[in-house]
Amino acid sequence: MEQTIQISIHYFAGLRDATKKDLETITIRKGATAESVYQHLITIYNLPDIKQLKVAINDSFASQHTEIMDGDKLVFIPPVTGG
Amino acid sequence: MEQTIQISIHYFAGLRDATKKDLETITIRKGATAESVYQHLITIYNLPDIKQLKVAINDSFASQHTEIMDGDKLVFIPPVTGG
Amino acid sequence: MSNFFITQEVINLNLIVTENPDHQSGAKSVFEGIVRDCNLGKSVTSLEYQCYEELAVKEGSLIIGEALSKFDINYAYCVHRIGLLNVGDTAVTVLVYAGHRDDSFKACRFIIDEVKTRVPIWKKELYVSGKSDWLQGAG
Amino acid sequence: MSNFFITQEVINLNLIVTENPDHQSGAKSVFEGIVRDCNLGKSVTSLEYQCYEELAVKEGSLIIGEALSKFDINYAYCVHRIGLLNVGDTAVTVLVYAGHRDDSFKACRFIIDEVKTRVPIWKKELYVSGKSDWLQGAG
Repeated sequence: MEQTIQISIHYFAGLRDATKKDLETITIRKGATAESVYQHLITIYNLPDIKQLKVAINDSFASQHTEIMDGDKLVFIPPVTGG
Repeated sequence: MEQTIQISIHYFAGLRDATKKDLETITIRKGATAESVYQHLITIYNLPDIKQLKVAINDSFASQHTEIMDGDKLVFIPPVTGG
Repeated sequence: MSNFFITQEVINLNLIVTENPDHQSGAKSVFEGIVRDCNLGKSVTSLEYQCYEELAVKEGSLIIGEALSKFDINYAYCVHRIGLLNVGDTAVTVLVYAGHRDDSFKACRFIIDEVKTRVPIWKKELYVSGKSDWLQGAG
Repeated sequence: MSNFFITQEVINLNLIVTENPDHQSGAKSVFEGIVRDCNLGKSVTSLEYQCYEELAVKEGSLIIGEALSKFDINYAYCVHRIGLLNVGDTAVTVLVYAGHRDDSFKACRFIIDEVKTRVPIWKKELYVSGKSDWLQGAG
């Protein structure tokens, strides 16, 4: 049987509106990358293309191709508009 | 006899220190320019070369070659250092 | 200690930095970003700023550090307000002290430019029409 | 009315401009020139600013007008203090409101650069040694 991990995903701005969630905890297969997590999310929610987003893992910017570990906090970051 | 006019000269910064005056009224020949007035002053006080100075007549910048009229207020302006 | 802050409170520069922190500074530059009453032709009543705070503080602090190393400045500070802001409110303030004005201007501009493109803060405009929209980057 | 002023009083920006004069401005830039404790290696205790006030106000007002026509800004203001100033005192303050930051930064910089080269104000530095000197331009 495939090994799984639990991660939390936090949503902001348009992604929060689209998911109607601040955060959620999901169970995914071990070995998943940020990108593959997003591919999964896109089957559930109406989300923008990942090309428009940055990725943060445990509050640091990371590559989309980074493998996600058990307990990681994952955030997909829409283009920022502060200031 | 040569016609004369009376003008006032106001001094600032280094020129004030050199002349030890805030202002003075002098009598000069009619037809004098700002430059010729300065040539006269330089015979009395230890002043810098006029090339380093701007000239104001009646509180407006003017050319050194402007003819000075009776009652004019004349100011020689050292390089400014405000701010 | 970092000099980048996120706050929910009104930004009051006087309360933050009351005096020149040293006596080697001949120049102080301040920038404030303010909520305008219109954007791209739509009438704005207020703005909601949302923030990914952990990363925002980390990235903002990095920007302050970059400014201090890139420019000949003595002090740099930035605070960004989040939550619901009204037209006329200050959303972000940058403050720089430097020996001379060239570096104070450049560092101040650098900080606000970098904050606007790198720090994870988003704004949703609430319009007179009752609608609202998350802005789409490059504000 | 012009927005260029000469004052003998302490410059307090909060007393001068207490709020955004319109709601079309998204950017506010402020510059302050401050008395430093050293210049060209000499220890300064205080500064005396002298001013040819009639022409200074005229020329300063001209500069404010130029900034308003050259840049896309909504408001520009400058005040220069004269008399005896101590280290840490603000000698000059420039304030600009604009729709966007690019013009607020550029106009603010333009005004201080022009004021420093065109407005007839001179400073004499008083040194720890007891000596003093009128500075020689391009300050």
